[in-house]
Amino acid sequence: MAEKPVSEYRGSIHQQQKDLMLDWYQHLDHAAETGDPPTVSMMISGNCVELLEGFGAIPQYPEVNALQLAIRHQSLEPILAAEEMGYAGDNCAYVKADIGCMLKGITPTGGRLPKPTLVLCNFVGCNTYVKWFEHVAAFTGAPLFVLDVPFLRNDTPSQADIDYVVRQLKEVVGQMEELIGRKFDYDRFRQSVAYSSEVEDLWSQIKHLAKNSPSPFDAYFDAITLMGPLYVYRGKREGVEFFRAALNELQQKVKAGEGVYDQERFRVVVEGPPPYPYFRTFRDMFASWKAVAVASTYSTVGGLWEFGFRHDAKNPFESVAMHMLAQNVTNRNYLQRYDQIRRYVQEWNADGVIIHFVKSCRLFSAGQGDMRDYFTKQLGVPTLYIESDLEDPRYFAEAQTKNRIDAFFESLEHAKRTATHAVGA
Amino acid sequence: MTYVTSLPPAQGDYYFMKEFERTFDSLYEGMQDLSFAGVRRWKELHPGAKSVAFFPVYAPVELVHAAGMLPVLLSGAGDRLDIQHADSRFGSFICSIIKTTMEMAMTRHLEPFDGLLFSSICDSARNLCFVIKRNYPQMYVDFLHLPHSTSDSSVEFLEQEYHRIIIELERLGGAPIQPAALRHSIALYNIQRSLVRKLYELRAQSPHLLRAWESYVLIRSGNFMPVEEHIEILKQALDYLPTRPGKKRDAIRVVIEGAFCEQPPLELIRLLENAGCDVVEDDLAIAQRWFTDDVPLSGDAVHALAESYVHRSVYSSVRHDFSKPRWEGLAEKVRSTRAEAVILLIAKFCEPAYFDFVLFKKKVDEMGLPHLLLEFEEKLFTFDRLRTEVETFVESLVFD
Amino acid sequence: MPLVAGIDCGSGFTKALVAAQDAPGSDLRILGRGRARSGINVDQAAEEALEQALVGNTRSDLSYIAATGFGRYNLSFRDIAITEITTAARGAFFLFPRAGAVLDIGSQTTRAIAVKDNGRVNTFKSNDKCAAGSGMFIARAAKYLEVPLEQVGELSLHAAHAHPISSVCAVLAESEIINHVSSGVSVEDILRGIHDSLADRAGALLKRVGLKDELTFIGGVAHQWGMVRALEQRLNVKVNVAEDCEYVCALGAAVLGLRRLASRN
Amino acid sequence: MRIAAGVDVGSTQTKAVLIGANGDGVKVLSRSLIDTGANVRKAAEKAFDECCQAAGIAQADVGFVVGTGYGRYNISFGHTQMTEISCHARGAHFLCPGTRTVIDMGGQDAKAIGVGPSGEVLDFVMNDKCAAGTGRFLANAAEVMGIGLDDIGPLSLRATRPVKIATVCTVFVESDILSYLSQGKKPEDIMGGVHLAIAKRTMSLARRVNIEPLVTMTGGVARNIGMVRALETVLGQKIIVTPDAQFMGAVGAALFSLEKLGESFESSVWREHAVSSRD
Repeated sequence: MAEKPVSEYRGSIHQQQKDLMLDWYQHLDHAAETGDPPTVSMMISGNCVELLEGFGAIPQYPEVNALQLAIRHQSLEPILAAEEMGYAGDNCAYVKADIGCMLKGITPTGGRLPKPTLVLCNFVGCNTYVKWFEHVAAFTGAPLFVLDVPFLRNDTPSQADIDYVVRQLKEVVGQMEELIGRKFDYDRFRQSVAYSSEVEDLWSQIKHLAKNSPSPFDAYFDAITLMGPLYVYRGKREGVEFFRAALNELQQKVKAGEGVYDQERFRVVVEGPPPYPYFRTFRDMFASWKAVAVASTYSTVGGLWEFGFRHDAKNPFESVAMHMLAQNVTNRNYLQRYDQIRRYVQEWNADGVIIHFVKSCRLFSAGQGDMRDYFTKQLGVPTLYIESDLEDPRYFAEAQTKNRIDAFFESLEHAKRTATHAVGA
Repeated sequence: MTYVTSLPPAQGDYYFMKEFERTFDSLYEGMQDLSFAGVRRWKELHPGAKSVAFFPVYAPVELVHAAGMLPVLLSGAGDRLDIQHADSRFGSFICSIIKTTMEMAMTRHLEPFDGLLFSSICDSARNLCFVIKRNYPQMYVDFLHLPHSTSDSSVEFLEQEYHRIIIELERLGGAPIQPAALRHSIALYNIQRSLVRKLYELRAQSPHLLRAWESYVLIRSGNFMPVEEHIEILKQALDYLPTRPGKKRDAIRVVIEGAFCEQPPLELIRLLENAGCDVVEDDLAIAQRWFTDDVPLSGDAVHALAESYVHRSVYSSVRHDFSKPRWEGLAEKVRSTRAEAVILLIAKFCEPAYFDFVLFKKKVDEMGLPHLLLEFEEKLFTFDRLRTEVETFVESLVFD
Repeated sequence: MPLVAGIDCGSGFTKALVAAQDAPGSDLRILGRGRARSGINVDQAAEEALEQALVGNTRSDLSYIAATGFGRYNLSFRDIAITEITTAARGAFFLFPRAGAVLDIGSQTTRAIAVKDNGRVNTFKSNDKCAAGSGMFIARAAKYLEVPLEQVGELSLHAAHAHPISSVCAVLAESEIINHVSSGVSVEDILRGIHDSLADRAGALLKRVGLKDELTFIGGVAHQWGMVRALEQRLNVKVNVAEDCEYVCALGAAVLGLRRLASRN
Repeated sequence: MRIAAGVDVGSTQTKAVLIGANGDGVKVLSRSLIDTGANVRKAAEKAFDECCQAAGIAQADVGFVVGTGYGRYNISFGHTQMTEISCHARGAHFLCPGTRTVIDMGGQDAKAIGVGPSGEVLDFVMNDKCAAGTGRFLANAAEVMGIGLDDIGPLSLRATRPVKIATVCTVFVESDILSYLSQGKKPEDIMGGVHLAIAKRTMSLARRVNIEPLVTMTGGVARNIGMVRALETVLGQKIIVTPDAQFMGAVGAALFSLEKLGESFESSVWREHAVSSRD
């Protein structure tokens, strides 16, 4: 465990991202103070942040709070507080951390979080979210709207699915008009959808830059830092500016032939959320092998854009519905996730797949053994399966995790060396 | 599975009594049988007919029945199948019923079935659906999205969803589902559900006439035989039970809540009773009491089913009506059965139940009722731990 | 003057306590205690323990025998069987009536019990998940650290900087200890870390059942002063420890036995 | 003769092996085995020292030392480290040629390794957050039963009606065992049940890798004949166990050392690890 952390790419966009997020937290603090702007609690996955723009409202993301706490090593206290009131050891720790914070008045930044104007449960595939937001509403007394997004059980959503979601989106608009006492600004909504499609285009280009070797950024660890703005500012001009700058900076790196690591040794695809309480430790375990993630499923929870989908200002409601139904990893079925990873491995030219099982999230984790089976036995792709949690520090076993990761890359190393021997012979 | 139908209908006579007492055990064997001999027998009797199994909790069995198929509940393998393969597909912290169901598939125990139906109860069950779909492509495996909301658009959506399922069933069965047939099926299941409701009423009124494990067996066994047969059994039970000898005992009236999907071993239900609890309400057979009222036979049958689900289904931890909180539903149960305590019986790793526990507990505390949280797994062989907790709970209520 | 016996048929040891009530309504007076290895035959162990506890009296002098503990049903000559949770609450209440909560850390299970003001169990919670919270865990850690179990409590008192154990699984916790050791943490600091972590977990259980300002600590681990200190500091409550804490359940059984006896005649 | 060493610092025991290579091939010169205990660093040094003495070779004459196992980064004299996964595969390939699958049950890990024709790791799976199938699990079970660790295996073979064990959690299996004892079940039937439960649980996980013959068992638990038989029953095929099963990790490490001695090493993972492990 004595290895030096290998330093990875830190560009100016990382600082810009911090500023943007701080700015957002300040707005939330202001909202807590004055009730303005109105805020809406939402789930990251398949979020319809564009709709909020039509009211000049801003989103609150309990997940973001939870992960910020974990990354700052502050998650255990609220988790224990929630367990004291009866939440089970095996309940999602995101929920426990979030509820615990509400009870203890803890926030990641120390600033305050407002009581949401509306708790909008856009649960896409995550049944835990239905409970989570029901509890948030019960504890805060805020009004709850459950936007029932049919799970994607076939390749594409049916017209019935789309109509159903569109109808509900319009019901949400109606309810928000009552709650906020302001008319829905359709043009502003459409403008926001237009910004989103721009951002999505830039983001998609960034994702594709990882096809270069060396990859200019880590599509797991670095992608996560870029995800904040993606969810909070996607429908805004600031978002467009930020991602234009990001794309620019990363393109420069590609031109200069710079990568995350001076000599990129391994390219992997990562499935599953990271262990936020040990984010740095975990990253260093890959850094010590100069292993870069060229793609990750976790960076597509909020939306899956690298395969072409964009919001469409010509049909704003339909495209928002489409995004919620079919263009985020959590509402797509398990086999579609297999296929997404398969494409990453092949088109992004990866050496193997890392599956990180997190006990909190059964949406991600239930069945990952079968996923592993598909990749190792059916496709012959080297796959590593490790377990911990995304929020609860009590489930990260450093020695075991490092041991498995080292063993995995030792075997990849061996495979490469024998391969070169073969070539040499 | 024709247990009781072979009996003389003469009520109250000794022979009938003896026979009926025995049926509890034979029914139990029937529902425990992992070779699904009953299903195989049914298929032999109905050449070419298909059987569709459904994962808990609720499924529109009427559609399956109307398609001339036998709907069967997948309720895990309990303690009757050792896991020797499934851990390779489903990791830690996943509930047992998911793993035993996967194990059943991997050991060819699901062969009697031509189709599997899953629904939107939880993330683990949902993923299981698609894992099985990948591994058994020859089988019809479908996922039913049951709305988590009760708006009119939800009814409209579910109606469409049912039509989608109907098309799949018709493809599987090779014949269209006739509206008349569907109405007939709905009528049958209405009868079954009303009889089940009566049985629960009887037990709540006089628990000494019907032990919890007996009503459990009587009702859940209906998931493994044609509904027509089950209706006969229920009728005879309702005729016989009031005349059954048995005396009231000094016990605490409890409501059991939380075991709506994975099932506790029968031994555990017996244990509760032996420790001094009279179970006057439970959600162990919730799927057979799904609608608070009959599904209307007038108008469009598919619409009637969808509308009944959205507006007239009973609460459960996996069925949400945000205008009527589930904990209020629990409170109603407690009041209507004059229960003195609540036992929250939760399957290990059952996240929906874990979450509801928090708000159920809050409500029960407000009502000033004692409660006990018991965690179980379908696979249990020793019960000392649980027995100690249940007995302590009872002792804390009876000892002065 | 009726004699009653409480017999705690634990998995490791069988403990017997004989008590007398001098006058109706008066509190009971403890006459004697005895213990024996449980082994396979519960009756045999119970008789052995009872023999010592009778201090001169004979079995025939006993008017009531209440069995408790893991093997309570295997005791053939019992008048009643009561769970060790109920008897722990009663026994603790008899000794420290002001304590609203009882913490029992045995070799396998850790239990938090909230006690009503009449000695009845209000609610209770066991460490169904967190196995690292059990006495057996300390025993193993001690073994691994090559420290005699008797010294664990004392050593932990001399810790400079406690190194907490975070894992909830006993096995993961053990590998954490291994890591601490290999990174050169002192035995004292590790042991105190274990005690602190156990105290935190016990605290979580206690808060779930309701912890007030006073707590009675029973079970084998109650002998470890480091653990007692950890509880006092982490939960800042008054912690009572009876000098014969392993007899608390037997005592509670005797108390309840006496009540049953009174209600019988 | 080129002499290389491998030191395997496990959670419970530390093993060292010296191997020598000359014209007529590679052979194991000596072994040593000691309890790891609280001081990992010392344990490693002691094991290495004993091993050298056993072979009558001065430490200075040992060309290269590879450390493996949990304490591998604590081996002050080690030139480099490798995980025990790679080492067990390599060791089994050397001592049991033709090995395609390694099942290793050690102190706190149980693992299945798919081994390639040249002894390389093709795939591997380790026990999840659960000690089922590990030596520690069995040790605890033995402790509860009050039976010596070396006796439980043979005892389990005498089982006529093995009991059912639901939980394979290290701690909660104890209450299962106690229940059965109080029900008067025979010790051999209880132990039989425990072994069978672990075997099933372990294989259920191990099936994540392709289990192909020959299957070789390594690690301390390999000495437990009851466990070997139980695994064979569940697996439906023969399992190979060598007297050196326990030393397999150390042997593999020693073989890697020998490799380093041989080839002139440019950029490879091991060197970097060695360097970084010193600061």
